[in-house]
Amino acid sequence: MNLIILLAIAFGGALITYFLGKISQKIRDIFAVFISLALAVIAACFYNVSSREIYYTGFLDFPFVLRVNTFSWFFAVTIAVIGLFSIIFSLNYIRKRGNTDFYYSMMLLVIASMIGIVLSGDLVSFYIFWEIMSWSTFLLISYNRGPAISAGMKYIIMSVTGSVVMLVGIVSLYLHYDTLVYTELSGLLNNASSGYILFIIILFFIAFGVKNAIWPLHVWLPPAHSEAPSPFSSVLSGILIKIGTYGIILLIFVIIQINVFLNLGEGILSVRYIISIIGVITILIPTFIALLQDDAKRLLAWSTIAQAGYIILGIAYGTSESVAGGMFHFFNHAIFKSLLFMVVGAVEYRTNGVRDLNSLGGLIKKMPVTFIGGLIGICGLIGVPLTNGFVSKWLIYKTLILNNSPFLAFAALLGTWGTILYSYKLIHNMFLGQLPEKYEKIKKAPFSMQLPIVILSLAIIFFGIIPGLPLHVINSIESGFGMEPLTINIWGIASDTGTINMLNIFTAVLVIGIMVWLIFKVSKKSTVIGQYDNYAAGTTVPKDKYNYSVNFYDPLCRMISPYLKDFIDDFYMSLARSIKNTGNGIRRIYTGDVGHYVIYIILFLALLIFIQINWELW
Amino acid sequence: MVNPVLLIVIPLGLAFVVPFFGFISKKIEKFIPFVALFFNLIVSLRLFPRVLEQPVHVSIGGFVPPFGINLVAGPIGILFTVLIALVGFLVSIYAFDYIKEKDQEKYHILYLLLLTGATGVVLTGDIFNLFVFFEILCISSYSLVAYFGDKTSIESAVKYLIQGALGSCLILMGIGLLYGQFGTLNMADLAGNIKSVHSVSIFVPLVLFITGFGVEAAIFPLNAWLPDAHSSAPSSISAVLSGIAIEVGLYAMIRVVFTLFGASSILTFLMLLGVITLLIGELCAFCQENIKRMLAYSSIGQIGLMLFALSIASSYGITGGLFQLVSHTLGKSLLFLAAGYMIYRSGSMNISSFEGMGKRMPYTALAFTIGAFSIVGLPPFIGFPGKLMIVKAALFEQEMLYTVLIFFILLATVIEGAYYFRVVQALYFKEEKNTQNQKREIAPLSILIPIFILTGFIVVIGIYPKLITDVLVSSASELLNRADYIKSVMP
Amino acid sequence: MTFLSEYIYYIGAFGLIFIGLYIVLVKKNLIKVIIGLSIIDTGINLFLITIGYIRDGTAPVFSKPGLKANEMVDPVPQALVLTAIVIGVAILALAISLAVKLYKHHGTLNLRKINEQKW
Amino acid sequence: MRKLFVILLLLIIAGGITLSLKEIPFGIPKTKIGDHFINKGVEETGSVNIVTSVVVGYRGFDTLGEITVLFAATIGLGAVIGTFRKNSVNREVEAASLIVYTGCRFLFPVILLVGTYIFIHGHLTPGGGFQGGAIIASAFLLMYLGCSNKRIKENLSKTVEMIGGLTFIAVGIIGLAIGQDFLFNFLPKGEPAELLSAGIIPIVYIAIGLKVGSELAGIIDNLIQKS
Amino acid sequence: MVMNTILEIIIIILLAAIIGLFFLGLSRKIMARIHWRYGPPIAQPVIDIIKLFNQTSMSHGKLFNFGIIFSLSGSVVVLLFLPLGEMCPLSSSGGLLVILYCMLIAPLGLALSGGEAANPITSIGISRKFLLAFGYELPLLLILLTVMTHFNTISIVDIVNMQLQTGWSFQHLPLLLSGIAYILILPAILDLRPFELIQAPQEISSGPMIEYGGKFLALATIQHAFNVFISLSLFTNLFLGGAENPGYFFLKMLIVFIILLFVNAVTPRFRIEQAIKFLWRWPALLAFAGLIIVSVTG
Repeated sequence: MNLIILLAIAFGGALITYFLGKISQKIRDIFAVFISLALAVIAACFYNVSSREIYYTGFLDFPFVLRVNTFSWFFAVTIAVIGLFSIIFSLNYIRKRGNTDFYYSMMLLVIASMIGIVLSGDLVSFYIFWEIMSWSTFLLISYNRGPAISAGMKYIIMSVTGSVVMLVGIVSLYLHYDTLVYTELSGLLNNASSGYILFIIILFFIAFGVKNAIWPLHVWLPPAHSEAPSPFSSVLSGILIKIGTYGIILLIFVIIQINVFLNLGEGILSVRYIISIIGVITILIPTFIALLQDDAKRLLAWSTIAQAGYIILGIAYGTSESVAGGMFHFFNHAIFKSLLFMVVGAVEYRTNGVRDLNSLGGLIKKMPVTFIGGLIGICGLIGVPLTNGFVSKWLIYKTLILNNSPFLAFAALLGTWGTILYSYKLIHNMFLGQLPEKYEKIKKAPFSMQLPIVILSLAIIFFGIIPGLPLHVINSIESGFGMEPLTINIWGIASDTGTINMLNIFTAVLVIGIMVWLIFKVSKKSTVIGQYDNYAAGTTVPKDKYNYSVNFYDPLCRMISPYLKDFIDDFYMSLARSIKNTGNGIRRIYTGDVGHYVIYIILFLALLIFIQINWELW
Repeated sequence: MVNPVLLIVIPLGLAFVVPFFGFISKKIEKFIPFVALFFNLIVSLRLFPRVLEQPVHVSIGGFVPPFGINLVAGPIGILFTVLIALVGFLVSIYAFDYIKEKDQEKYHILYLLLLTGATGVVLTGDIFNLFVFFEILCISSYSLVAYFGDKTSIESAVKYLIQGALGSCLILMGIGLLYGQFGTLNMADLAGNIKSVHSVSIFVPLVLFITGFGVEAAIFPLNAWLPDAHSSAPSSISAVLSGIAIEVGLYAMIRVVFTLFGASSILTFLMLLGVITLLIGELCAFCQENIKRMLAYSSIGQIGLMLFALSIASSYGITGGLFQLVSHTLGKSLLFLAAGYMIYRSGSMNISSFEGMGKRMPYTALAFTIGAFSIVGLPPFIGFPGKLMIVKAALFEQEMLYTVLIFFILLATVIEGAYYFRVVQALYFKEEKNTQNQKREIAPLSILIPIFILTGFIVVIGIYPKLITDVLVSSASELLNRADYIKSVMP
Repeated sequence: MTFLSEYIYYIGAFGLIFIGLYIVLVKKNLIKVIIGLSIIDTGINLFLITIGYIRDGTAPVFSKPGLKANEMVDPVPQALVLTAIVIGVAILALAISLAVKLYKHHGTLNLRKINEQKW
Repeated sequence: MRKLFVILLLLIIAGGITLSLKEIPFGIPKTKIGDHFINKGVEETGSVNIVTSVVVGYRGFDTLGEITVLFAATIGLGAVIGTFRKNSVNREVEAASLIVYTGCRFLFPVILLVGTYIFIHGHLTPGGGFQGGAIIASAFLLMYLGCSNKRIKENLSKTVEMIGGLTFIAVGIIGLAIGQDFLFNFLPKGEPAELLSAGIIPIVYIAIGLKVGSELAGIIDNLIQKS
Repeated sequence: MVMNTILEIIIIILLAAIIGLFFLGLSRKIMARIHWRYGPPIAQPVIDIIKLFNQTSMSHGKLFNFGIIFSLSGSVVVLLFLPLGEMCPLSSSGGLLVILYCMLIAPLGLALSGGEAANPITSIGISRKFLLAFGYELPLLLILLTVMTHFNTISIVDIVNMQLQTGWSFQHLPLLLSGIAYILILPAILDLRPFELIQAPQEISSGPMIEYGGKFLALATIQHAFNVFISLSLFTNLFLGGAENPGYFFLKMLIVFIILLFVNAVTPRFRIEQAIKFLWRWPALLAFAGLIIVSVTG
C-alpha cells in the first residue's frame, strides 16, 4: 500500500462525500463510514513499515515527503480509529440537523488532514496539513451556531496566531539548514547555539501549545469543546489537540533530539523543567476549574486541558519512562475522552440538547449502556487500576518521584484527586440520583451511538489489563528516538526501580470480586424497590423536589472559586478589546474631510523633504 | 510576431468603437470588453515564453529610445498584463448581469479604458508616457467610482479625484524636475544618469514620485480615498480597483524607486511604511461593519504587505512581494465579486445582512470563504505560499529589524484572520433574521463563471505555485538588475 | 535683482503651484479646490515650458528658411505641456461634473460638511 | 492654525524644490533629445513644426494616450452627469436676440473652418489637432450660447469621434502591419513645408482634430444639457 | 510457592477483618467508657454483621448491588499490597502508587451504589465524602511523596526494609513532620471526630449508608473495618517501621488508634469547609515542610 493512496483516499473521500450528499443521504452516510473504515484499515496495515517518499516537488522547491515509521503509525492509527468511531456516532446524532453534507465532509477533511500531519515527513507539508486542519476545525466548531460562533472565533484566532509563529520557526530552520525534511534536519541542531534552539522551541511551542491547550494558551478549548457537535468534540478532544502533542514530540525528539533537549539550561531553569512546570500548571488549574462547571461538555473540556497537561509533563520531563507515560496517556486519553464526549453526546441527543448537569439525573435506568460507558470512561480518566489511564499515570508519577521531582509528582497526583471529584460529579449528576419526570419517556441511545461507546469501553479495560501492547509500540518509538528502552512485558513493566503487573492486580480483583459476589449472592436475597421508595425519616421523598445534584461540591466551590477566575481568558479578551479600541481610534484619522486627506499627502511629502534636507538620511 | 503594443492599442480601438456597436445593438456593447480582454489575455500569454528569455522592446513609430517612446515587455510587465487581462476578462463576464443600469455603454468604455491604462503603465518605458497612461487609469476610475451616481459614490469620487489629481500634479512636477536636469524622459536613459539619490535635486523628484504614485498605490498616509472609493464603486469595479489599480500604482512606485532611481537607501523607510500601512489597514478593517469597506481596508493592509516584501529588495523579497500581489489580485477580486453579488441580492452592505447567505447562495458563499481563507494565508490556497515567501525573505536578511517587523506582520495577519472569519461565520453559521427569503438561489452563470475560475486559480496556484514562481523570479531579477535594464533598452 | 531676473519664471511657476496647493489645502469650497487644482496645473505647465526655454529662443518651427536650430527652444516640454493641458482639462471637466452632482446630492459644496464617508 | 501649518508645509516643500532647481539653471541650451529633435526632426518626420513632429511623431503614443484621457473624461462626465437625467428640471432659456442668433449662425462655419485649417496645417505652422479641435468645440459652444434651440446630433458626434479615434489607431496599426513599428511613418515624407508632407502626421492630426473637437463639444453638450 | 501466596492472602484477609472489627468494637467500648457508660461488648460488630446477613434487605438496582461489591473488593485488594510483617503477596505489582490508587476504589464503589439509591441524603453524604477525601488527600499525597522521596523508592516493602536497617522513619526530621501530619489527618480518613462528617448520624442520618440494610449494611461495615485496618497499617508501615511479626504490628496500630479515639471522644464536629480548611492548613503545611526538607537534602 502506498502512502499517497492513503492520503488521496482521505482527501478525496472528504470531497466526494460532499457531492454524494447531494444525491442521497444514505449513500453518503455509508460512504463516509466506509472511507473512515478504509482509512483505519489501511493505516493499520502500515504497522512496522518504515518508508519514506518524496511525493511532490512543485511547491516552491520544497520537497514534500511522506514517511511512515512506528511513531507516525501510532498516531495515524489512533486518529483513524477515533475518527471512524465518531463518524459512526455521528450517523444518528447529526441526522436531523441542517447542512449534514458539510458536516461529514469537514469531519473527513479534519481526519484526513490529521493523518496528513502525522504522515508528512517535512515541515512544509506538515504546516500545510496543519493549517487545513485548523480551518476545517474552525468550520466544524462553529457548526452549532449560537455560542459556538464565538467559540470558533476564539479557536481560529489562537490557532492562526500559533501557526504564524510556527511559520517563522519553520522558515528560520530552513534558512539555517537549507532543508526541512525531518531525516535531514535531525541532528543538525546539535551544533546550534542553545539560544537559537531556545528560540525555535519557543516558536514551535506557541503553535503546538495552542493546539494542545497548554496553559496559558488554553482559553479557546473550553468553549470550543463544549459548543462543537458532540461527535466532533470527541475528535477534538481525543485526537485533534493531541496533534499538538505530536508536534511537540516531533520537535523535541526528532528535530532537536533528546540529548540536546535535556542539556538545555541548568537545574530548575532548564527547558525541560520549565516545560514540565507549565505542564503541571496545566494540570492543576484546569482541574479545579472543571470542578466548578455545570455544563457537562465544558467540564469535560477543562478536563481535557488537564489531561493534556499530563501528556506534556510526561513528554517534557524526558526520561524514557515519562515519555512512555506521556505517549501512552495520549493514547488512553484519546480513548476515554472521546468515549466520554460520546456519552454526553448520547445524553444530549436523547434529551434534546440538555447538558446542564443540574437539570439531569437518574438516567441510568433509561440509558444503561451509555451509563456503563460513562462509568468506564471516568474510571479511565481517574486512572482506577485495571483501566488504561492507570498505567500511563503510574509511569509518569514513578519517574517523577524516583528522579527527585516530588513537587511535580505532587501536583500531578493532586490533579488526579481533583479528577475524581469532577468526574464523579459528571456521572452522578447525569445518571445517578433522581430521574426528573420529564425524562420518563427517554429511550436508550440508538445502536450507532452504542456501538462506539461499547467498543471504546472495552478498549479501556483491555488496554488497562494488557498495557503491554501499546507500550510495546511506544517502546519501539522510543528506541527510534535513541532513548533507553523500557523493559516491558505484556502485562506491564518490570524494572529494578518499580514494577507493575496488571495481571496480578487483575487476578486479585477478579478473584476477590467473585468471592465477595458469592457472599453477596448466598446471603438473603434483597427486594428491588423504586427510586421514590426511600428512607426519609418516616415520610416519602416528594417527587421532583429533591435534586441534590445541584451544586454538588458547593462548600468546596465556594472556597476555591474566587481564586479560579480564568484570568488568562480575561487577559486575552481585554487584549482583543484593546486591539479593537486601537483600531477604532486609528480609523479616526480617516476623518471624512478631504481637506485633511490632502494635508496628509502634503505632510508626507514635506516630512520626507524636511528629513532629507536636515539629516540627509537617504 | 506578436507585438506588445497590441495589448494597448486593440483594447483602445475597441473602446473607441463601442458607441458604434451601440448603434447596431445595445446588447453587443457589453461583449466588447470581454472580447478585448480575451484578446489581451491570449496575446500576453503568447508573449510569455518569449519574454522569459529576453525582454521584448518595442519602439513606437520607429524611433529608437531615448528619442521615441518605447515599450518594455519584461517578465514583470507581462506578468502584470496577464493579471490585468485575466482579472479584467473575468470581471467583464461578471458585468454581463451585474451592470444593469442605463448607460451601460459608458460603463464598458470606461472599464476598458481603465484596464488599458493599467496595461500601458506596466508596459511603457517612458516616464511621461507612464504618467499619461496613469491618468487614463485614474480618470476612468474616478468616473467609475461615481458610476452609480448616488450620494455616497459621488462623494467618494470627489474625494478620490481631489487626492488623485493632487498626486498627478506631484508626479508631473517630478517629471519636470527630472527632465530639467537630464533632458530625457526615457526611464532607462534617466536611470543611466542617476547614480545616487543623495543630492536634494534628485531626491525631491523621487519623493514627488513616491508621493504621487503612493496616492494611487494607497500607501499610508496617502490612502484615505481608498476605503470610500472602493466601497462605493460598483462591486465589479471595486474588484478591479482593488485587484489591479492599486497594484499598478505600486508597480509604478516600485519601478520608479528600483529602476529609475535605484534608491536603495530609502527602502528601509518604505519597508517601515509598508508595515505601518499593513497594521493600520488591518486595524481599521477589524472595526468595520460594512463589508466592502472592510475589504477595502484589507486591501490597504495587503498593499502594505507587498510594499514591505518588495522593499526587502532581495530576490526572495521581490518574488514574495510579487507572489503576494498575484494572490491579492486574485483573492481580492474574488472577494469583491462574491461579496458584490451577495450585496446585490441582500441589498445591504452590512456584514449582518450576510447572515444565512451560505444557505441562500451556497456557491457564492463558498467562493467568498475560499477567497477569505486565501487572503488570510491559509493553505492550500494561494495566499499561503505568498506569506511563506515573505517570511522567508524577511528572515533571510538575518537582521533584528526584519525579525521584529515580521512579527508585526504576522500580528496583522491574525487581525486580518479575525475579521475575515467573522464574515465566514456570518455566512454559514448565523441564521438569517428575516426568514421569508430563505429560498435558495443560484446566481446566474455570468456571475458564477468568473467566481469559479478565480477560485480555481486560487486553489491551483495554491497547490502548485511553480506555475508562476518562475516568472516571478525573473521579474524580480528584472527589477533588481537595474544595469541590465538600462543596457537592454539603451545598448 | 539678478536673482529675480534669473529665476523670475521659476518663481512665477512655483508661485502658481504653491498658491494652488494652498487653495487645495485650505479652502472649503469644492469649486475653489477645483480652481486650485487648475492653478497647480497651470503652474506646472508654466514650469515645464520654463525648463525648455532658451534665452531669446524662437519657436521650434522651421516655418521659413534661415531659422537656426540652436536658437530654438526645446520642443519637448512644449509637447509635454500640450499633453498636460489636455489632461488638466479632462480632470477639470470631470471634477466640475462631479461638483454638479455633489451639489445636487448634498445641497452644499462645503467639503467640511461632506463627510458621510469616513472611518 | 490650519493655515499656518499648511504654509509651513508648503515652505518646506518650496525649500526642497528650490534646492533641486539649482541643478536646472534657467535658459540652458537644449537638452539631448531636444537637440536631436530640432536637428533631425525635419529629416526624420518631414514636419517643419518640430513640436508637431514630437507630438505626433516621436511621442505619438503619448498623444494617443492623451486623446484617450480626453475620451475617458468625456465618457466619464457623461456617465456622472447623466445619471440623474430624469430629475433635472427643464430650465426655461430665454432665446437670444436675433442679432446674436444670426451672428452665431454666421460665425459657426467660419470658426469651423479656422479650426480645420489649424489642424490640417499642424505640421507646418504652430497649431495642430488639439488646438484645432478646441476651436471647433468653441464653435459649438457658440451655437449653444447663441442658438439655444440647436443641438449637436449626438450620434453624428459620436461617429465623428469614433472615426477620429479609429483612424489614429488604424494608421498606427498599418505601420505595424507593414512590418514596422506601431505608428511608423509609412507614407512618403514629401517635401518639408508642403501641405502634403510629413507622411502620416497630417492624417493623424486630422483625426485628432476631429476627435478632440467632437469630444470637447460633447463635454459642453453634456454640461449644458444634463445639468 | 503459589500455595504459599494463596495462604498468605487468606491469612491477611482474615487478620485484617478480625483486627478491623476488633477496632470497631473497641472504639465503641472505649467511647462508652469515656462517656461514663458501660458500652457494648467488643464483639458487637461481629454480632451485628451476622445478624444483618440474615435480615431481608432492599436493593435499588444493579448498580446498588455492584457498588457495594466493588467497594469491598477494592478494599480487600489494597490489603494485598500492604506488608503485614513479612507477608506481602502483591508486593511486586506496583508499590505505594498502586495502593494510593486502589484506595480509591472503595469510596467510589460506595458512592456509585449510593448514587443509584437516589436518596437526597445519600447525595449529600457522598458529596461530603469526596470533599473530605480531597481535603485529606492533599496532605496525604505530600506525606507519601516525602516518604517515597526520602527512601527513593516507590515500593512499600523496600520502605519497610530500609526502616529495619536505619530505624523508624520517625527518627528523621522530615519524616517526623510527615508523621505528625499523618496523625492529624487520620481521623479524617477514619471518619472520626472532629471529621465525622460523612456519616454524621445526628445530621444526615448516616449519609451514604442510609439506604443500606441487611447484607448491604453488613458488607459496608466490613468494608469500614478493612478501611480502619488499611489506614493504620499504612501508618505503621511507613512511619513506625512496620514489623517482623503481626503481633508487634498489631500493638503499634492499637496505640495509634487509641490516641485517635481519645481525640474522637472529646472533640466536636467541624463543618465541611472548616474541615477542609484545617486539613489544608496544618497537616499540609507540616507535610510540605517535610517534603521541602527531603527534596533539598535528598
